[in-house]
Amino acid sequence: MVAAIIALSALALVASFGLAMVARAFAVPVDPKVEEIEGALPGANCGGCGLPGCSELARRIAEGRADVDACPVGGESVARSISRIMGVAFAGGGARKTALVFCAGDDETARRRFYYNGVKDCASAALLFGGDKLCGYGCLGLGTCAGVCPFGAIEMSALGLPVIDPSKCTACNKCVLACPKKIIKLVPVSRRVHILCSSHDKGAKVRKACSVGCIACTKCVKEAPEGAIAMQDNLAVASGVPEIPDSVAAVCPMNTIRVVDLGISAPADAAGAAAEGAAS
Amino acid sequence: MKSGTFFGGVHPRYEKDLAGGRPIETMPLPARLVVPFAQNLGAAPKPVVKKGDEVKRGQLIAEPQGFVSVPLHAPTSGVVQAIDVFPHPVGADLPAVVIVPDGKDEWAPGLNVERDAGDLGADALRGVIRDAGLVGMGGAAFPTHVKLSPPKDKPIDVLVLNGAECEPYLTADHRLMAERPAEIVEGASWFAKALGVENVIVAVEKNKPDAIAAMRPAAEARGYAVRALDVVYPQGAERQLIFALTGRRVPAGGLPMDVGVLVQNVGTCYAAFEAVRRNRPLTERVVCVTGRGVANPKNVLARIGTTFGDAIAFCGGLREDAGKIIGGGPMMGVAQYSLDAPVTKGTSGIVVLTRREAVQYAGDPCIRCGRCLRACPMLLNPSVLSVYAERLRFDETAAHHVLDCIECGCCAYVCPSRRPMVHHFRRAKAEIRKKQARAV
Amino acid sequence: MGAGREFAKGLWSENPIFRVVLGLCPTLAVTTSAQNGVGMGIAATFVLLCSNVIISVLRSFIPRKIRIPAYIVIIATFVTVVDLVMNAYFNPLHKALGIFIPLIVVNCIIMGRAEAFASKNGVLYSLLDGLGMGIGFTISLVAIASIRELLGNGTIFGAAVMGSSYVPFMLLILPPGAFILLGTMLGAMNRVEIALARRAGRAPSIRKEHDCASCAIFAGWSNAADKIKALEEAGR
Amino acid sequence: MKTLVLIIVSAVFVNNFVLNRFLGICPFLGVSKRVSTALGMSAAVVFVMTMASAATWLVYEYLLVPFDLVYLQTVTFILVIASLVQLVETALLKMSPALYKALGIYLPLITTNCAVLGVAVLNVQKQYDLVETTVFGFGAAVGFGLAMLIFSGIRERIELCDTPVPFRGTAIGLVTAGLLSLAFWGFTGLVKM
Amino acid sequence: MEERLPDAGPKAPGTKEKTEEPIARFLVSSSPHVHEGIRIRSVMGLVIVALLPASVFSIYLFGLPALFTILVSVASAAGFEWLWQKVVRRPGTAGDLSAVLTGLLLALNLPAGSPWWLILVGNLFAIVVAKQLYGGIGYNIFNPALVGRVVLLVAFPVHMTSRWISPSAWGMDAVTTATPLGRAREALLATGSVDAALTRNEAIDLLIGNRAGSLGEVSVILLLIGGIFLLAKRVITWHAPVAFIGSVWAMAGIFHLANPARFADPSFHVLTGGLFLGAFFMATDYVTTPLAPAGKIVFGIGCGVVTVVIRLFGSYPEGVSFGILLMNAFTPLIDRAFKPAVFGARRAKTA
Repeated sequence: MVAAIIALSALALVASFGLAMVARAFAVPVDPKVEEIEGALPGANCGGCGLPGCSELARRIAEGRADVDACPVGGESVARSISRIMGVAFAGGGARKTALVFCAGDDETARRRFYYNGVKDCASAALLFGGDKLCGYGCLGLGTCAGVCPFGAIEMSALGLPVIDPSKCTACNKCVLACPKKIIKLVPVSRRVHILCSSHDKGAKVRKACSVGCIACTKCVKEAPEGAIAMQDNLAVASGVPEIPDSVAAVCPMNTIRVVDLGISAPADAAGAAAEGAAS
Repeated sequence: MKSGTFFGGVHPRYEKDLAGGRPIETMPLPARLVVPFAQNLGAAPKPVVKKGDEVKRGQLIAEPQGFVSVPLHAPTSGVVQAIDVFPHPVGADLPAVVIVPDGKDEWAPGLNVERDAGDLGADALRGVIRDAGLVGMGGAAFPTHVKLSPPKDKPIDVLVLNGAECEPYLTADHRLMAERPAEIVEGASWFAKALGVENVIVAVEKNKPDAIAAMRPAAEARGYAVRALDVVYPQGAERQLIFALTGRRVPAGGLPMDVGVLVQNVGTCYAAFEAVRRNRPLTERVVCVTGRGVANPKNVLARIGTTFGDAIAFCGGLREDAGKIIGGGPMMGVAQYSLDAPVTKGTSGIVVLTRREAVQYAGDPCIRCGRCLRACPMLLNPSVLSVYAERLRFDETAAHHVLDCIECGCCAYVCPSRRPMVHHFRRAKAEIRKKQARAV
Repeated sequence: MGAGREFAKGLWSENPIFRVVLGLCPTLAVTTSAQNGVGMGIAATFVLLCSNVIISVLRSFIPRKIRIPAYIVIIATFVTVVDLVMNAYFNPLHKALGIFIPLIVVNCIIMGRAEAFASKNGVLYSLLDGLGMGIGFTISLVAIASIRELLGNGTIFGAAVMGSSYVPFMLLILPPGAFILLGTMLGAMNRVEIALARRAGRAPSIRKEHDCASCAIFAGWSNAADKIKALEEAGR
Repeated sequence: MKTLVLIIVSAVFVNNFVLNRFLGICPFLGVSKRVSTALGMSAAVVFVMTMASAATWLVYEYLLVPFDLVYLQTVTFILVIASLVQLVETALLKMSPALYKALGIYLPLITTNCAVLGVAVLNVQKQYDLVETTVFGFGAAVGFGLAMLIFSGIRERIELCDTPVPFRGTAIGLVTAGLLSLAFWGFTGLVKM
Repeated sequence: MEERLPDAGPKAPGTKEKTEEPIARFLVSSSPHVHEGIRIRSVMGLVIVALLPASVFSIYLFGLPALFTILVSVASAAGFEWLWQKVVRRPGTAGDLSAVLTGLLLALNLPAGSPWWLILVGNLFAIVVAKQLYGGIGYNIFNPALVGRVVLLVAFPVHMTSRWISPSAWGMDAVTTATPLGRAREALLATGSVDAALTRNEAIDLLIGNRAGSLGEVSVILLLIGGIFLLAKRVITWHAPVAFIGSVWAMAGIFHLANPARFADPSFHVLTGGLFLGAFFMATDYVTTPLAPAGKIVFGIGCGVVTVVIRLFGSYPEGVSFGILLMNAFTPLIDRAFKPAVFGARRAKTA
């Protein structure tokens, strides 16, 4: 009994002495904030912030080399808790955003100019004449955006258009960068009315290529409040301020302008259907 | 390694009989000509005409931008109807000038006159060739005068006339060699003179005996050698051709001039003859219109800017089951979606395949059979490359030398999984180049 | 979080074997019979419970820098207790479990709970956490062990149940079978999780990668995890 | 000499630590994503396990047995191993920064690796002498390293596979380990130990 | 897999709109636009054809039980593949014949008269565990048929190693016996030495297949014919089989020279067991063996060494399956080590 106590104590003494020395030799100045911040970050390591992972971002935030709201995925709540850790006031960033596809030309509404046979990837398809859609601006429908989404928020519809689930989308920007046609943009979820076309072609050409493209008829410009919609190179573009009222959607003869509910209170069945697709 | 061949390669069905026996026919002027500006590798020339202008044949319509660029000339006399975007056979929609011929086909003043070129020096020859808008007519469309201006530290000692025409179906070079051997050889002699090269080799695949027979006396008259090469694709690819003829290996990432060789297509030689001796800028070329999707396959002398539709119509039109229009040969050419695509300086052929003949890529998983490894003339590992490219791991494709791929298509040709290998590689190359550009 | 939730999370949502994927060494090694599974489960639960409680009590006294060695000593003490008790009263079981009794010391589950939970929470919650995790571990062990024993030996808890004409599928008793079975079960559990998540309309939580970098022990031990990650990034 | 060879053959092929004894599964699955990391980890493990075997043997024979403290085996061994790893790390840093750069970062991962504690306990169980102990520790570590190297190669390939979603990651890793273990099973009976 | 002609599809994309002339008319893909015409199915078919002589001969030797084994195995392999793909909702690939080939190979690795459940379990592991869990054709790390066989060997040693029947025309008067390798082993255990000399008659028996063994391994001649057929058709290359058989011969020879009483004649080792089946049909499996020729040679030598070590020192009489399986595991590392060089790269280095 006594021997045991003595032996263990001695061993512990030696070991702890050694470890203390080592600990001093290896003292890595770890800012406790880094750990705390990392805990507050989503931990998906998605790279949406442009850094290799959440721990790297945490380090940078702690060192003051990145903003408290640098995580695009975490949004306001994460930014708020990080600012609390850092002891700085958080001004409250922009509104929560989601990605949206600015094209409504699916297999039924948009025409194709050839039969594409190749790599099932939009960027690869775009190498051949920019893609098989007759509309040079339209969605190619091969799902590259769905493939790069780290959150499973993008699904391809049966008619070959990506459908983004705003409740899963974290606005990480990956799909925006991946789309070779550059038709995915981040929009505030609060905005309801969207002009779902990216074609700068003239009206006659658009009509030939797609039954839901913007033909630049300017009806929406007249209907909407002053400054809400502007015609830019044959395409109606929403300026964001002021908001476009729902009524504008009704005047669009091509059904290009639509009311899209991006609220998080999306109907349960839609979210469920999206999740189902993600799992299978 | 025995001379006359190289590593890898495939033996596709050549189908050269379709148009091989047909002499070159001169095609009448079509109702309109669509002349794209981008007809050479490097910078596209800048237009100097506008809508409504009248032009004469051979008149400058676009001027070169920088050294790696060549001027563009009106293919016939007529009126500029429009300048707009058209499908271009390289696989993109690009700006082009539309000329409506007036039917007179008048040359611009000073052109189309015989000249005694014997006293032209090397620099003058290069100037003439550049002003005539010459590019490599085998398909790559690299400006010829640039090739003729090697840096001082890389002297050229061998000039190779590439008459291999290893692409299946195509017979344009074949017919040109059979019918105009003397002109080709003379054109080559101007190149040889500009470079100061004595050793000139005419390389022809063995499946063109009449071309070899025609070229031999013409070449030997000037002391040039004619070499009959094994029939294996891609015998006409520069690196493979150089290795087969001289045993020299062009270094990876290097150019033929790194080993002292210059390769010129026989069509280019003919164009050089026209430019130097007749003072004619490049406004027409021999195009092989062939394939089972065309009623009467032919070799036609067509103006630059002739649309594929017009060329095919001259050859009897499309057959019912035509499914794929290819600008160039079936191994490396570009599939066209529209008959509005025009013949350019680099268009050696228009191949129309039936739906049944055209490959249907499936993109099944690679089963690692290794056939592509054996076929790859660059000794790459297409199997691994395509798997990495498929998973968008482009850094790994770079590490496995995807940039050395010559896109000859041998790997995809033999792939039992029908993987669109070349498509993968083109994507990977594009991504790597994008990344390199960003890094700079 | 309620006390019930702290207890229940070990059973499914944070089940140490099937969800968090820890403690695989004993899981693979001792599950040749259901009895072993129960024995190992109880031993580990005991250690987990005791260490969680003690560490929770001592959490404000242990200097942060040496907390990991301190935990190891505490855990090792209880393991020794289990070792001695088992040897004395359950000798055949002790023999069957062999070196995996002392190896409970380095079982990631116990260390992980100490670092991730007990060092941050009160005694009651730590106790419930330890109990829940321990029971979750035990149930998983018994499930795996039962399948292996039943199919691989035709018995369950030693009783022959498959009938005399059954040819035992011996592979499952052997090491290769252990790996394959656990892998397949893990895949099946992931499938269940995906289905559950779909029903609940949430994103499924699947540990795609089993990496030491995310193992709780190393977060406290040194910054090795980060280094490895950096190395892997560089290796790409 | 023959015994020592047999010990190595047994530890590497027949009773491979990972594939047959289930020791060190965590690092086997965790540090095998890339061949390069697996190589570094294997080297570090060989180094530490050989030393740890000898060290724990000495402590056991000259401290625990004489003082009748065998029941403190577990506590003692883990402390010895932890201290040893830390000492090695410090020594490496001082003596050979290059080697430290190559192996150092893996050292902390080894401390709580059950393969190291396992080899120490097994040595006691098998009643090896000091040389046999050291050789066994070395052989076991080589076996561990070999399995890990093979596995990392396979995993780099699995990464490019189209594995069904629920099986991605650890699940397919375990199945692969099982098939690898199956391949090693052929060596059964090669050495009767 | 079938020709998917655009005009044969249910609807041409983008051409739904009533009367207008279709805009999409031509196929567009990246080059090349023509294909040699080979498919996965044709490759697998050739391998199956190459195995037919040995398969038919096995039916001649072992009678109906052999036919039963082959049929059940092939059907269950294809069945499991189809079933799995139904369950996980993936496009079916049973048409590519790879599962049929796996089933056939597994059958040829089993003793005649194996019970149906044994065959089913083997194919379950071969198709589902070894192949489909990795994503199906092209992705498996280990040879599926061998995984199936080794699983059975480990799980049911009695059924797999001690219930051989002796060959006779159409299996008329079959009796249980042991395989040559098994007999050699028994002799070694009993007397401490093997009957080292291989008489001419015995060698001929081994060659033509007049011996006990699993279905497909018995006739060396027919397997060789199949192998040469595949070589001639350029389905496989010589590297792995030659390296495999050569290294078995060389290594067994070295041991034989060292101790002729303890270790049998190298020719005996080459002609017995499943060496030819393994060397020509499984060490040449595309998916699970190295790509580069040099890698294939290393692979073959590795197989040979492991085979001989297991045969001579292990507790299993036959080591071919384990040898190939183990080298399958090494394949990614071998592939890493033997990357093909780029044409011209050598020059660039010296320059």
